[in-house]
Amino acid sequence: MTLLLEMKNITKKYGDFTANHNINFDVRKGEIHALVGENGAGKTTLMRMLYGMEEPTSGSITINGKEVHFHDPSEAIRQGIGMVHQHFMLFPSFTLAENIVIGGEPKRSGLFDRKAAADKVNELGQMYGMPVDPWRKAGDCPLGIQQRTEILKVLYQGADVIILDEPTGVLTPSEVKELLQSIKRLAAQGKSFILITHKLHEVMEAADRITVLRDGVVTGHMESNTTDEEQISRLMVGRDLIPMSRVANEPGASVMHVQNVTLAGAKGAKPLLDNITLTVRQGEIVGIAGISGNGQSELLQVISGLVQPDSGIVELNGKDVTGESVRAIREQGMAHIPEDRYMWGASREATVLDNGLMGHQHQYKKGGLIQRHKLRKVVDGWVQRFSIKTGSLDTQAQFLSGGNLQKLIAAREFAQNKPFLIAAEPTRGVDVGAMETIHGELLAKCKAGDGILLVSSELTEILTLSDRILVMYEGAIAGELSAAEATEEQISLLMAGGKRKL
Amino acid sequence: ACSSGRSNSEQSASNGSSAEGTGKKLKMALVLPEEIGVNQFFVQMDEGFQKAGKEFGVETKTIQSSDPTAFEQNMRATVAEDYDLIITATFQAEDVLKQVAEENPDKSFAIIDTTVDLPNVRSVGFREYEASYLLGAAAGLATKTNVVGMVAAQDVPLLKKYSEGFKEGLASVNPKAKFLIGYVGSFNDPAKAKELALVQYGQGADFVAGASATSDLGVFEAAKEKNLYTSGQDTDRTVEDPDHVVLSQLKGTDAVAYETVKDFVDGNFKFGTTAYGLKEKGVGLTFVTTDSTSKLSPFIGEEVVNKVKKISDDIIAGKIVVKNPLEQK
Amino acid sequence: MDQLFDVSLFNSMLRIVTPILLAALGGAICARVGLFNVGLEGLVLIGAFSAILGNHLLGNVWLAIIFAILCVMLFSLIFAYISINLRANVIVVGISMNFLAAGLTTFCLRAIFDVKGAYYDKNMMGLPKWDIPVIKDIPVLGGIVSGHSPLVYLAFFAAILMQIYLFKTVSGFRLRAAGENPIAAQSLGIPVRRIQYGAVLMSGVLCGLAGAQLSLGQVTMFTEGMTAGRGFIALVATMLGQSNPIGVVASSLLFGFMDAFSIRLQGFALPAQFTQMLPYIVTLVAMFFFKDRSYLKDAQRANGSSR
Amino acid sequence: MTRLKRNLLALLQPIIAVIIGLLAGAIAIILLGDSVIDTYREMWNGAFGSFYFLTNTLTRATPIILTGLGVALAFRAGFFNMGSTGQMVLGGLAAAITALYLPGPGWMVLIVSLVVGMAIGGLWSLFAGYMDAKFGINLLISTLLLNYIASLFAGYMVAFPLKDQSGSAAMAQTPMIDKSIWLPKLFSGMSLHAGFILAIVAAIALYIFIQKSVSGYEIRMLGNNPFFAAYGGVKRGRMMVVAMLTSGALAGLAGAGEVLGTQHRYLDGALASADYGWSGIMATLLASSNPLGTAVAGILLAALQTGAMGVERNTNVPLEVASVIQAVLTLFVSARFGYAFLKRRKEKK
Ligand SMILES: Nc1ncnc2c1ncn2[C@@H]1O[C@H](COP(=O)(O)OP(=O)(O)OP(=O)(O)O)[C@@H](O)[C@H]1O
Ligand SMILES: Nc1ncnc2c1ncn2[C@@H]1O[C@H](COP(=O)(O)OP(=O)(O)OP(=O)(O)O)[C@@H](O)[C@H]1O
Ligand SMILES: [Mg+2]
Ligand SMILES: [Mg+2]
Repeated sequence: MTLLLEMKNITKKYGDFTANHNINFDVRKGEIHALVGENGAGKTTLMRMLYGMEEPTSGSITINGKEVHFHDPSEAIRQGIGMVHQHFMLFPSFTLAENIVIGGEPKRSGLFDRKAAADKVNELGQMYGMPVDPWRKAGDCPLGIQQRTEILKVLYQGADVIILDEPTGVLTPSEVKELLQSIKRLAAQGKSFILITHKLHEVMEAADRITVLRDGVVTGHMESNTTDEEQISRLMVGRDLIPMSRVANEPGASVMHVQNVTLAGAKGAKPLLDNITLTVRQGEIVGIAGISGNGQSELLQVISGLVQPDSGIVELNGKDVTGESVRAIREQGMAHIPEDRYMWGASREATVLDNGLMGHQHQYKKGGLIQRHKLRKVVDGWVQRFSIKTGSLDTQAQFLSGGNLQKLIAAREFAQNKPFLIAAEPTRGVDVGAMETIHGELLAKCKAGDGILLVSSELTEILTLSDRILVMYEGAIAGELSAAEATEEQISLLMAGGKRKL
Repeated sequence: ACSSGRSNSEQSASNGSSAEGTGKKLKMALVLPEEIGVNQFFVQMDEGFQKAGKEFGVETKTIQSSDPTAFEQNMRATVAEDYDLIITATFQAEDVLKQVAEENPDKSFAIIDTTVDLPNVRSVGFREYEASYLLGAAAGLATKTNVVGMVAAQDVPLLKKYSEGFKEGLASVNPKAKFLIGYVGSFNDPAKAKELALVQYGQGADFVAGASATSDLGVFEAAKEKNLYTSGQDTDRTVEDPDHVVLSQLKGTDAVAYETVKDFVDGNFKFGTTAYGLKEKGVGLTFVTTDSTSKLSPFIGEEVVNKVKKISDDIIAGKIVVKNPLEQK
Repeated sequence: MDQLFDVSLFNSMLRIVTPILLAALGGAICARVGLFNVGLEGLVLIGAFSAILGNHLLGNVWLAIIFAILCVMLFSLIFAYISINLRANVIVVGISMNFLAAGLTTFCLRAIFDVKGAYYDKNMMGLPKWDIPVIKDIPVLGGIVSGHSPLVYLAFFAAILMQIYLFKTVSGFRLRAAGENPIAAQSLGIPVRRIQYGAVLMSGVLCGLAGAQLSLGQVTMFTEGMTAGRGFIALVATMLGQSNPIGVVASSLLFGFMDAFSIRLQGFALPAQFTQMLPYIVTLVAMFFFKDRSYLKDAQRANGSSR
Repeated sequence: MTRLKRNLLALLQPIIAVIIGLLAGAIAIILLGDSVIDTYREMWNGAFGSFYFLTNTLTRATPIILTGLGVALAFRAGFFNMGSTGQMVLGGLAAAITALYLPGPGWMVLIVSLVVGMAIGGLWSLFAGYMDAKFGINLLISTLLLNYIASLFAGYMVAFPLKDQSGSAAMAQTPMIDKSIWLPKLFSGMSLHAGFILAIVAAIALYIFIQKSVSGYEIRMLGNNPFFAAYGGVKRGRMMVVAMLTSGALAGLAGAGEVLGTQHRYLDGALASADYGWSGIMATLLASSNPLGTAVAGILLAALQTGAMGVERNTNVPLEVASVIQAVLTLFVSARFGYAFLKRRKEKK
């Protein structure tokens, strides 16, 4: 295979912080090169330089033997480099077709030919097995579709080297499988991929070569057929990981009960929640699986009091809390790790400290004022325990890498120490080390006799942690399985709308 | 308030002549409560003030203010900066002048266009309503359609001096005539004033008087466009377009400012209140009380001018008493 | 009531609405690239002054209009540079621009024409009134539509053109993209800054025309502060029309109609202050029917949820 | 980069801005053919030249600070309240009416008048908030429109029902308020009144409220990300009431302060024509909605205005140019000549 692209001795500094230090990285034609590492290791930074969004402090980039200097992504795009960003770069009010063709719009008699754009998108979708509805608005689409749109956009741009920054974080197992297959097929056709992911099984399945980063330096380069997941994670984290062990304990009384909850959708559409009944008991983790957009978000919003159900009852600790305010419900005994850390879980402009205070604000209140010193100590404790990488407690949350922010949010909610916890996508985008910490905390909480409702699009996570598994499909519960008997295949089938089969 | 003729409570100012005696150059300030450009009236006053300053070798300074607070600060600052005479003008200045003059009893002040009854203030007021009365009468005699309009700046008491006198004069000669009045809502929106004049034209008016300061220009333009007749304020505006701006109501603020400076320099400066009306030639109407360089429009005609002259004489003689609209409750 | 509703009411409405509409379109295109232009009032004022100045210097209304456009474009470049390059708060810049324009025009009036308050030259020719050949003979319609200054027609034409530009052309599409998500647009290599500059300059052109219509179309003169709040009303029209050219036309027309109507209502015993309030109240009431997107949607955009 | 260096850079930014603003102003002055040094000296003297002029500046700063603080809180909560002018006008009018018609001892009437002014300003602001919360009416538009409505309504009130019948009766204004109800002057013979103390106290109180209190925290989070706030149990409706009410009350206090401390009556157009509302918004935005910063920025803006008056009085530079200089200065002070600007300069070399 021929060397297509080479990054040599790349260093990137932000002020006095070195995000990348002397990194060598290359891509061959037609290969899938995985880039792995802990949160904040510098993966995204490296790729942003390749894509012209940042300029390296020192070092060189060569493509096809020629040295290039990108000042702007359009130059990188012209050189055949495409990037699917970790945080999507879509225009919510535009249609999917518009989002895909932007930058290379088809024209007819001087005007934007939207029909042709839609046709091209359909064609592209067929070709790569990733169909989308070209006329839908991006903002109305589930994350999976948005992800697909991002990939189609890069393909539309005709990229030869495609950077995928954590592309599978929001996809369902079957979508992941499809995506990896598509990638492999495209690689066989001569496209090259740089794949950033925290899921090592994906790396093992798809990658040809692997580069591991830790704290801004390369800690390993290897071929995928000469290594295994343990070795990679050791290089990433710098130690061995302890395998999760789950001890089943006897569930106690109900801590949270949802009875016949219904939530109507838009006029004419199917209800968002269709007569849902479920119970979480003390010392039990109930997992909810499902393709995103099947009512999980709405269910959590109803339970946490953000949305009022049209009918049905929510009980917490034996008390009817339907129609109560979020604050009242939280005080009645609920903590909540939200599914989307940027939308629900944090304020980007606020400091780490202020982000840590949310939900606790009435606990650290004295005479109407916040007890900052006390709070500072507590949040500092979380930073230590979860090894959250942050400049200081006064750093704005937007400067934390996504994984570190996720750890902060999780720490905040564990610290609520409430008998019931909603954990929605608790480890999304989090590295293996941090995942170990969060999973450990979840199990410990369960062992201590609290009830947890776990919502995750990660089937392995659901399977390893849950006592019982509910699968949601189109706003209803499509089936319930016990952890002992459930298999990935069974769940996948229910998620796709298949009938329950025991 | 004092509004009928010269008040007899006049006292002699002592410091006016004494300052001259020392041979030091006198320093006078004209502090205006608004920006000069807003009103033709201020421009005129400033001209009289500057002219007198040049003629009598007085150091003059005209200070404009952007808003009432700024005005108060300017007044106080001129006191602090030790001017010999501080002149100000209009109703807007009353409150501040009362305070400042009371606090500084040994300073000399003058106010034009209203009355402040204090021992160290010379006040010169105008009886504009007498001139408005004449204007209304002229309009009433000249109108062919028996509909006469007026475009005023704002619906505020101040402008009643113009509108009420006008209405009264109009009714006195032509009781059948219909009087329309429109308010621009601003002193400097000629575009809106023009629309208002056009509406009055649409309602049959053949004469629309302008009483909206700078916005009057919009009324004049409407007159030109639709061939109707209009009038201006303060200075002789007929020169601008004698075919359409057929009359102008006059107010001698420049003369008053000039006289004030002159009196102070000559040592004739007296505190107390004075009001200028038709009799004192402080206010007037073109063609009737004062000649104009422009030619008389046939719309008005000699006959009307003569009739209005008669009315003017009657007012001066006291046969007709025009009510001060600000005093009628 | 036949005195209230007549041909001249609608005729006058079209005149009143034109400067507001032009400025509001300028505001809309700025809003489309994410710059909230509070400086419309100042830009229109500069336009009104430079139109008169241009006419005075060049002795030709058409050249005067071009002169006004150039002046306002230059002025709006300051807005662009300080808010785009120097990243100043765009609202502070807008407010400062308004103050700057007020001071500058008054000063130039004094320095160039040596007058205070107003410049008026009875020999100066304003914009011609165009009679539209066939339409002018149609009874009611002719009276309303015909006989306006060319800029009145241009304003409505500009709105249609802008609607087509924004929603049908590729470049308009990219302009909207740059405003909707500048970071994403940048990541695609769309020159966001250049587009923002273009939009600000375009709003300069439109405000220049608005000013010219005010000082050469509606009247033929310049007076200090003659915009009298029209720029702020344009801002309201921009927002009420949700930065959609057609929506902006509708909201400007509503305001213009109410303004023309309130002039006529003055004769009817209501104190002038209340009739003058009418356009503002009706605009407020109109907002019950043309709601902006809810705060939730806006916030959702701003926080750009990812995963 | 060391911390010290970063702090120096942060300090550098406003200094560069002021220097560029002064340079731009200098060009304007030179074009006029006047002396730059004299003009700026008069500007300085007019603003801070003596104790007298300093108090003048602080008097002018008082309503700017108060309206600025009002919008600061609303901005922090994410509500773009552009209605300070209208809230101020109605607050001033209400205070004047109370002061004129409420019987009782002067000090008590004074306090009640201030409170009523605040209440009316607050309610007017809350009305916009209510329409937003209940009917989804864009706050920015509604507050702008409500300004016009408030000013016209107040204009009507003083031109007709409340008109001053005493004196020459030519002004649209209420009668003079009794001396016993005036806000006391801080120094005799100077215009500075107790309203300034209220403004400073309000700035400090608001600072503590926003930065240190739980409600302030909730308001800040609501402004940053309403979803996050909702998730954390912050009630948007309640916070909106708090934010809009306080915001309008501060603007109302600004109006009441002007009426009871400076004009001693409600005078049509006096509050709106001075553009306190816009200056207040500007002060807030210059200070990124920090209450203490808003107070400083308010004094700065007032100094530019009183300085301009000094220039007008004592040089041949007319008021208009002084206001041009003022506008240019604020333009450049608002610019963020941060590190990026300096860096770009370097790169170009
Ligand atoms: N513009 C910036 N300014 C300052 N620090 C930055 C900037 N961009 C990134 N960083 C820091 O650089 C480090 C590397 O970030 P990067 O995004 O490359 O991590 P990553 O490997 O992508 O992590 P993750 O797995 O969480 O995506 C992080 O600690 C981050 O906080
Ligand atoms: N230009 C920038 N200025 C400031 N901060 C930046 C900049 N670019 C990136 N960052 C910050 O650096 C951090 C690391 O980047 P990034 O967002 O890629 O982390 P991450 O990849 O999301 O982490 P995770 O994999 O856990 O999701 C982010 O928090 C991001 O906000
Ligand atoms: Mg990353
Ligand atoms: Mg990541």
